[in-house]
Amino acid sequence: MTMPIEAIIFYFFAAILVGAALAVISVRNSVYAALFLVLAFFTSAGIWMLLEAEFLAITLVLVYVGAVMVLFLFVVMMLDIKVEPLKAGFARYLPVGAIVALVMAAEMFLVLGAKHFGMERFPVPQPNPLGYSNTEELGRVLYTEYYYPFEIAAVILLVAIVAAIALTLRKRPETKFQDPALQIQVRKEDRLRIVKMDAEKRADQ
Amino acid sequence: MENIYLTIVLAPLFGAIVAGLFGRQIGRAGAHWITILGVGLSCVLSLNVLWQFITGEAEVYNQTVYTWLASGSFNFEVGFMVDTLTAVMMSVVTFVSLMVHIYTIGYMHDDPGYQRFFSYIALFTFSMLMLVMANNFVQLFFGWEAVGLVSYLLIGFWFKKETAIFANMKAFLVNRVGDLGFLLGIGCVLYFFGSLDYATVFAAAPSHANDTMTLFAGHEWSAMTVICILLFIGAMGKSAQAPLHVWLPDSMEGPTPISALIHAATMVTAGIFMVARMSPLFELSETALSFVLVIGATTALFTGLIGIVQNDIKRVVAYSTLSQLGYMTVALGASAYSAAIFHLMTHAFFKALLFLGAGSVIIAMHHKQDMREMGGLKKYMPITFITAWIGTVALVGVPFTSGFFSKDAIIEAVHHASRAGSGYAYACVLIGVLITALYSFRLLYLTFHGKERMDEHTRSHLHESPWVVTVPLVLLAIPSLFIGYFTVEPILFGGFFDGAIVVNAAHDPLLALGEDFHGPAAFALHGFTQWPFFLLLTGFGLATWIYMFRPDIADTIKARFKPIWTILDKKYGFDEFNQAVFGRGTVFLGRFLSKHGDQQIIDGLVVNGSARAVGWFSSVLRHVQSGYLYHYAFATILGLIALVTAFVLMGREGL
Amino acid sequence: MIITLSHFLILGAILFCIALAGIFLNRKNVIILLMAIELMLLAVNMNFVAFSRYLGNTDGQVFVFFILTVAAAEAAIGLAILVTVFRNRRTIDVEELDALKG
Amino acid sequence: MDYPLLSLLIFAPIVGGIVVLAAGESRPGLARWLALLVSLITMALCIPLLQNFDSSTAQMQFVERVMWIETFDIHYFLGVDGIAVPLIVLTAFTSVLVVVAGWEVIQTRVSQYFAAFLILEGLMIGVFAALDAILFYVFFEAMLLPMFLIIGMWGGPNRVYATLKFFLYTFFGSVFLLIGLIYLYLEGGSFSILDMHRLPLPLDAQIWLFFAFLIGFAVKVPMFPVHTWLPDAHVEAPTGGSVVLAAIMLKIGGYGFLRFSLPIVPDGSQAMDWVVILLSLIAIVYIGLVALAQADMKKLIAYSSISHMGFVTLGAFMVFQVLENGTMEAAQLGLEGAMVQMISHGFISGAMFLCVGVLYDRMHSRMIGDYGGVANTMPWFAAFAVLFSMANAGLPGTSGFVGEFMVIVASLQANFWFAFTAALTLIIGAAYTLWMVKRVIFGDVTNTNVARLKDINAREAVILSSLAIAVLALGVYPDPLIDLMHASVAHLLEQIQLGKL
Repeated sequence: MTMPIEAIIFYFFAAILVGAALAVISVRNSVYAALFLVLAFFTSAGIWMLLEAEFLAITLVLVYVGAVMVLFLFVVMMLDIKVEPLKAGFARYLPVGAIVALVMAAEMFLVLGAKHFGMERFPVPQPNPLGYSNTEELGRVLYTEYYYPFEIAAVILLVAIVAAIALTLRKRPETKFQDPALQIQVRKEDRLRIVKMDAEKRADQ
Repeated sequence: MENIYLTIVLAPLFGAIVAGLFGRQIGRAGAHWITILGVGLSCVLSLNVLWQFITGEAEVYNQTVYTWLASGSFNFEVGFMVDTLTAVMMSVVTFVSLMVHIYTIGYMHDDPGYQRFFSYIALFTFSMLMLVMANNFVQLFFGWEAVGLVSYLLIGFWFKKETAIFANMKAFLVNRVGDLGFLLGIGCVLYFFGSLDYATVFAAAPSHANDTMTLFAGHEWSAMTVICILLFIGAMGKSAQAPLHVWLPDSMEGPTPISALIHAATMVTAGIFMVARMSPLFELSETALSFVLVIGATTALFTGLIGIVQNDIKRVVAYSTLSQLGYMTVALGASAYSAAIFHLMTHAFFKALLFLGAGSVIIAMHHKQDMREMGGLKKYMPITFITAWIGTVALVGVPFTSGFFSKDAIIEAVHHASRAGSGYAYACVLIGVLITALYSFRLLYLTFHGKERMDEHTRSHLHESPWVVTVPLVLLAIPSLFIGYFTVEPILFGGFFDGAIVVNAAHDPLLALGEDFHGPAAFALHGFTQWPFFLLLTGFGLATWIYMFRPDIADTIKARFKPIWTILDKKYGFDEFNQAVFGRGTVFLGRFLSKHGDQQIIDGLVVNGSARAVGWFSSVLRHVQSGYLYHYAFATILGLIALVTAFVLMGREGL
Repeated sequence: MIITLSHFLILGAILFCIALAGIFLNRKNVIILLMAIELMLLAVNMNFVAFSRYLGNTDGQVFVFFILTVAAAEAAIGLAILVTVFRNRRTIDVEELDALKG
Repeated sequence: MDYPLLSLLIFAPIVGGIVVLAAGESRPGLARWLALLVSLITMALCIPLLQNFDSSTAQMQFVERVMWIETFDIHYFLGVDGIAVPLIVLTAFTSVLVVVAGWEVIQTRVSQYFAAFLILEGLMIGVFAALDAILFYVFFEAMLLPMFLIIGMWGGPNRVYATLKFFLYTFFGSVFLLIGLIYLYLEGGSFSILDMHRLPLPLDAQIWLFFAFLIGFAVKVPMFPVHTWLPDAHVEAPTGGSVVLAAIMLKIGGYGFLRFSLPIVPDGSQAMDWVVILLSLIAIVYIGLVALAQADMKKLIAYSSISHMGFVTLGAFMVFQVLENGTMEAAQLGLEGAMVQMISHGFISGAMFLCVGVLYDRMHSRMIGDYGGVANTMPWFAAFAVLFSMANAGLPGTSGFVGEFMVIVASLQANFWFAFTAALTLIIGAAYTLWMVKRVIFGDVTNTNVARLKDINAREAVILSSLAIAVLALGVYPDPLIDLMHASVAHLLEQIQLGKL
């Protein structure tokens, strides 16, 4: 039984992916978890390559690994979190989690198995011809048919940026700053008091 | 003619409105003048109409004034039907009413509600005229209820008196019980005849004689019987027949003119008039007539008995009225409608006379009504004394007085009648004669004869009443004595009411009676040899012996027959029963339903209960909102699993 | 042995279930929770891409594109909230975050 | 007609109300006069309505139809027939009285108070004039808001409970109505009520729709057992609110039965008429007994309203049995009786609540026990009160008798015992009304508060006497009113008889 190269690549990446995912949810240290997630993204990118979605694969790596995961790491490291208590109860919840996950998985297998999504229904498509550009194809659809959602996605990102900043911004009470508006509103009366008083006489006179 | 009839009806109404709304502006004299003029005009015109009928100049009048309500083929109109029966009633009503108006000037002289009172009695005259002159059932019902309203207002005229405002409510409600039957009767008439016009209904009546209706599943009832009994229930309320008689004695709480007006002459006779008017219908149902007969006889005897033990002078007269109404009803039940109307007329005169006489006594006694505190009044108020005697003589039916003719005719008619219950009725009316004599003379002796039992202060102020009081007494005394003699022949045997009253010749007792009739004088002389006269004498003798010569014996009798006396004094317990069962019972039922039905079950259980259920459910449900993220996640996932499971299980075929 | 659509879908399913288990197991650490959510999204994306390939339709990939966008936004805001929460409460223990309690 | 009379009738008070609102709180006098002016203008608009109304036809008249929401084929569709016109006139008439009645009593938020009433008036006229089901529904619901505010802002101490109850009850009912209307739209493709009248429907669908309508309108009428919101709302509402509630809002339920239930689902109504008849008879007797037990005058009158509205529902739904056992004319008599009862009850209940208002303004108590012997100090008031009480007890010669009489004699053609049970109101109605009169009006002066009472002033005299005239006129000569609705009722009866199966 020979194994086509695609199958080898698939199983290779899939194995790493599943392993990395398992590691994400089970390692103690959040930093490790984030790094395993990065690994998971990388391997998925590999699988997506296999599915001839080159642009998305690259994007996944660039956007997720490059931006999102770095953000994760950044936050994890910035927050001074004690590792030990965070993993407490892991063993206690393991049976429940495992059972739920297994039930879910079993059902999904039933649905997604070869019976419905196997060769007969979905034969392996022909590889794309030489010179075919996934990016170009995606760009064509994105900027024509999906132009409007695309704009909205941009707005969502903008909102997310603003929101993230707004959420994390804080005024530090110890910071001192000037308010020019208040400064120029000052009137004379606020600062100066003229006191009328009788001329003093010398006590000895 | 229409204008004359309209004037007859509207003149009192005009007076009532002016006196009622502008009483303050026109003053006391203005109020009595405007109403007396209105009623006087009606009276003159009515008498004129009656005269025209007697001379045969007038035709039966039946015209519509305007259409009250037209719906499809149903036409309810306001109109007048004037025939001999109506003419008699109109004359009686307006004449008595006029007397009462004049008398009121004296009786109510010091009352602050003077104008209001005149407005009420004028309005009453209007209502009564509407009732008797109606040419259809709706208008009849209008008049029927309108007199009920005015009687309500009049009984409660002294609205500060707790007893008065209780009595007027009682009167109205008891009447309403009768009206319930009456209205249903009208509904049945409409159902079977498709019209409420007298002429149409009476013309069609014979063809509906065999109609039936189903009241309870499986029981067919003769429609005519049902209609007549229902209508008669109305009459029972208005004419105070047992067991709906309870309101009448209590209604003595009103001023005396009211007692006279309502109880003697007019309102209570409305029921009698109505049955006479409906004679074409009643003649078709033997059952209904028997019912009428028995009710009437029962009322005649048993209310008379109560009259013997009463001490309030007006109440005695009131129970006497009840008893006489029973006589009229008996006459109706015996198919002697003319006799009933005849008695109605004569009774109107002498009973009004008695009431007004009693009123005169009450004025003299400073509005005290207890006969035990009277006595020996004859020398202080001779006119009142004489007229009272005249009234009494007429009431007990001494031959040649008008009361004799009408009452004897009834007794004889019952004797000749052959329908179910007539034996019982005959016995009742005969004993009734004795009873009547007993309580009537008792009243006279206690009031006018014997020892003067009033206190010194009252005695010193005793004097005859002013002329406005005595003139009506005299004017009423004359017809009380003589009218019967002159009218008995045409009314009972001369066919005066032909066309107005329909009697099936097969069982017309007056027809049989008429064969033996040879003029009023002979009739009266014959009366001296009859049972009723002997009974009357017995009653007179008994009363004279007990109350004139041996006043102490009355107490002995009272003590000896304590149980009977108690029953009579309690009026057979009707009041207590009604009060307990219908009065308090209904209110209790209302409270119970309000508390348990509305407040507890509907509001408490259903409305607020559902609100509480929602509240309870949310209070349980809020625990689901633990605030822990993973609980929500868990719920989501469980939902997802459920969804996928459903998908797997149910969607298998599709996939 | 040919790699069929089913393979990819099952891989996605496994990924999803692992993320699911992760949500259950990590009740103390919001960050890991967020990461598990990212994993879930990845599983979904995997499905989209696979379908896109096997149906020969780029729309699936466009969708993934948008999901990535939204996920990035979500991660950014999620982390921002996390930072704020940590600043106020000095913890990221999920079991102590029950302000939503009804 | 070359001007949109119905729209004017609807929007004159609404716009007027907004103008009054704009007068602001600082100028209460201006707000009062403006409100009176607006209500008088609206009433004046009824004159051309009555003049140009052709009572010989059952056709909808003064029709206006403009597309409103195109997606769902919803029109701004107005038109009136003989059933709606009397109710519109009643609304305009009552509103004038309400404005006058609130003249001195309301001292806080004056302009808002009057504005609420004017807007309410416009919306209620809209309900009667709407021929598009959704338009009807919009008016039907919008009407609740001003009423909600009136009770909630100027009401008694327990007003929050009362408003909530009032609102939830009515909303509960109208949801079912809306479902029914949407179903009809999906079946027939049109929201026009007239199209719904023509839409053939199978029996089971009709029965479902019948219950949807029943729940919707029964709450409004209100019928037993969904009536308990009414006494609470009445007790807490200011006098004007009670008047409008009793005089007009309850009629909308009855109107709904005549406009929706009977013509749209005639066969369903026929199959289920016993439900309504039974509930009506229970309402007449049971509620009458409950009224007897009330110690609060407003509650008593509220219960009396429910009992009287029982005649409306009885008159409307016994037609099937009447047609079966009696004649067509009797069925018509019953239906017209129901209509007359609505109009008459509008006058009488309004008058009764105004009477209670007169007393309340002076003594700030609604409890019967706090009064006694009012006739001594307020003779004119007592005269009016007794008149209206008698009308409430259904005395012939007053309007209260006409409708009851028609319904009772017509119901006798259906079944003797219907008539008997309904006629029990002669006794029960008289009992609770007169008992209240006895305890409040008659008797000796019971306490110093009563002794200090002042008789009605000119303003109150005008209100009460105009109602008295209306009550008496309708009682003495009801024919013009019947004439007005005759053709429309006959048409309705035809629809009922024809059925849809």
